[in-house]
Amino acid sequence: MSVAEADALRAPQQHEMPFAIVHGDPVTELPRDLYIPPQALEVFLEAFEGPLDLLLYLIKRHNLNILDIPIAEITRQYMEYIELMEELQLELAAEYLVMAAMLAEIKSRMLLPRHVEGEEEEDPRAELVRRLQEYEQYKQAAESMDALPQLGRDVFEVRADSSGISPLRVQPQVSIQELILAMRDVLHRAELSSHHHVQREPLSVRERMSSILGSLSSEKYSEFRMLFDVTEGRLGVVVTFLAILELLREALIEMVQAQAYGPIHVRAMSRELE
Amino acid sequence: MNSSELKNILEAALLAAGRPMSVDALLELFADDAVKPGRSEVRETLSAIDADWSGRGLELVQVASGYRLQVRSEYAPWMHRLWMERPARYSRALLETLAIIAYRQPVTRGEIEDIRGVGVSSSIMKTLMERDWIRVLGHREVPGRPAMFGTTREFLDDFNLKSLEFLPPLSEIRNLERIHADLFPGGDDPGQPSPPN
Amino acid sequence: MNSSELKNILEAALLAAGRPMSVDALLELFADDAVKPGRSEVRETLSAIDADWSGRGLELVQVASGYRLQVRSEYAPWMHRLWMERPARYSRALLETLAIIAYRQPVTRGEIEDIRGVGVSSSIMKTLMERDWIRVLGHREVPGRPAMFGTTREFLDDFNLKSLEFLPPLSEIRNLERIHADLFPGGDDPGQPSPPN
Repeated sequence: MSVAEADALRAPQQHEMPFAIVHGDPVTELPRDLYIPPQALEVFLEAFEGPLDLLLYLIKRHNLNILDIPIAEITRQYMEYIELMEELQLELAAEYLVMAAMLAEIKSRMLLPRHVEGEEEEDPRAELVRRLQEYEQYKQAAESMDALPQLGRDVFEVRADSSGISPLRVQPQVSIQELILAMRDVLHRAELSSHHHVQREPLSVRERMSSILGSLSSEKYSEFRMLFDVTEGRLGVVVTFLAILELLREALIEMVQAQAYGPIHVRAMSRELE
Repeated sequence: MNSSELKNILEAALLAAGRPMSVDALLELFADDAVKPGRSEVRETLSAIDADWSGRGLELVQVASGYRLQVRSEYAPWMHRLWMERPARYSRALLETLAIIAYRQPVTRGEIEDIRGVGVSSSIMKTLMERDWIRVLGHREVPGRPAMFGTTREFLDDFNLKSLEFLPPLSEIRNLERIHADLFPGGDDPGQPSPPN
Repeated sequence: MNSSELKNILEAALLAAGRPMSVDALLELFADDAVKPGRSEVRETLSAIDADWSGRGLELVQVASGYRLQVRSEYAPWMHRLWMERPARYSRALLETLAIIAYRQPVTRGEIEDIRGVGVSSSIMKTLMERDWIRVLGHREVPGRPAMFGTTREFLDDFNLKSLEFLPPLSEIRNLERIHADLFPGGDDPGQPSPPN
């Protein structure tokens, strides 16, 4: 678009409309000796964050009271803006057109006589005013938020060198309680899978204690693992183990281990035979 | 451990961690020590560190995740020269979207669009999510079950905030009682951001 | 720019850069300044920074690519806790395997599987070996000569046991409700057996 064309698009009453916003300042006059690329006008378009933003701009620009918007005037200016966009064949967000329709509707309702039924009627502008104010609130909040010190923009993280320091690799901690409870579960499951012989358990341990004691001599050590009969399956093995533990606890047998992790030997306590 | 040793350790930790450190996280450093510093001792030492850095290039601030030693904003012009890339400047659309989420959370995208009067682009939501500034808090139980968004701890950390209460207050709506009542049917004070639950 | 200002900027830059800074790189920070510090001024300021940090948690060192502020190695014992790699809890299968080994040693993997009624994964055995909690005691003289496992001294140390005898007897473990109540008075029940199917 040439300067002349751009000029021609400016209707006489549009002189207060900005063509661009440069560093926050509206530019209302196109520089006569400059070619304005269409992208620049798109920048201008993008300067508005939607119809509410545009309306707020128009209200501010004319120092209007947001609570008493001269709706006819604002509508006229808004429509001029929309038409300008369309003439420039810039794609307009649908919301701008929806707002245009809303303004037209408010304008027509404003023309209707008020106090029809004596009851106080709502100002046709009320919803628009509410939305404008709400939007303005967040628009300002966004500006204040942007003014907060931002990490990486205004304030900066520090990172003293620690390349010589290796991370501490921590293994999960396990308490003895957890270990015991795990064993309990093993035992529970062993019982459950053994034909529900749970209630007979103490008895069979007692029986096994007797049979182990009977097989042991106090004169001679027997090898610990020989007390187990793997063919009995896990329940039998556990029962034997429990029996041995119980015999140990009751000091009926004695266990020795000549060397760490060496074979364990068992014999009956001699006094038991006395 | 004497107090200057404790200060050295805490200061080194704040400088080396690369993230804000809570008092708990700082206490954790002494897990292997026979004599561990107490919570109040750590707090006092943090005050001493803060005082040490007054008038110098760093400052100790408290943000949502803990304490952070950071370069003061007055030195930003020189710090920017450390990196080739300039920090991103966020668009007004993004900042307004973020502001609405921060002050109105939990809020759906549709509600943000209602307030802004214009659609919110997916790329803005994506950027905010990628930045870890917003997250999905849940879904509104209305048709379509739209996602409700809220801000994150990272958002507070990155904006130098200890909590949402420290957001700049929303401007008062200069208006009639009627509009006020419409806006805040619950009688909420419009001057305060509503903290998330 | 006065000398304390210069020191503040250089110190902040050394801490924020995340890489060693040469004198040239530091001079580069002042490219936009009307009055730039000289090379010797920068060097003197680095000496001053070095002196400032003596007896504190960091030290200024010169490495191949320049100067950097780094945590003194004497503080490593506290610093390495800043980057703890905390793995997830051990699985129930691992704990049961360990318990069986503790109570039944020497025990082969096949025997453990018989008792648990399910296979024992190699990774569990590997983890227990790496943790130094179990070791191979020998081989059972049966076909295949399976390894027999037992617990180690580290196991006793880590579980605070003077010897294996201090493990509670199995007969007590099975009257569990009482033990359980003693162990977890708070009503927490991490050890609930999985319900039978």
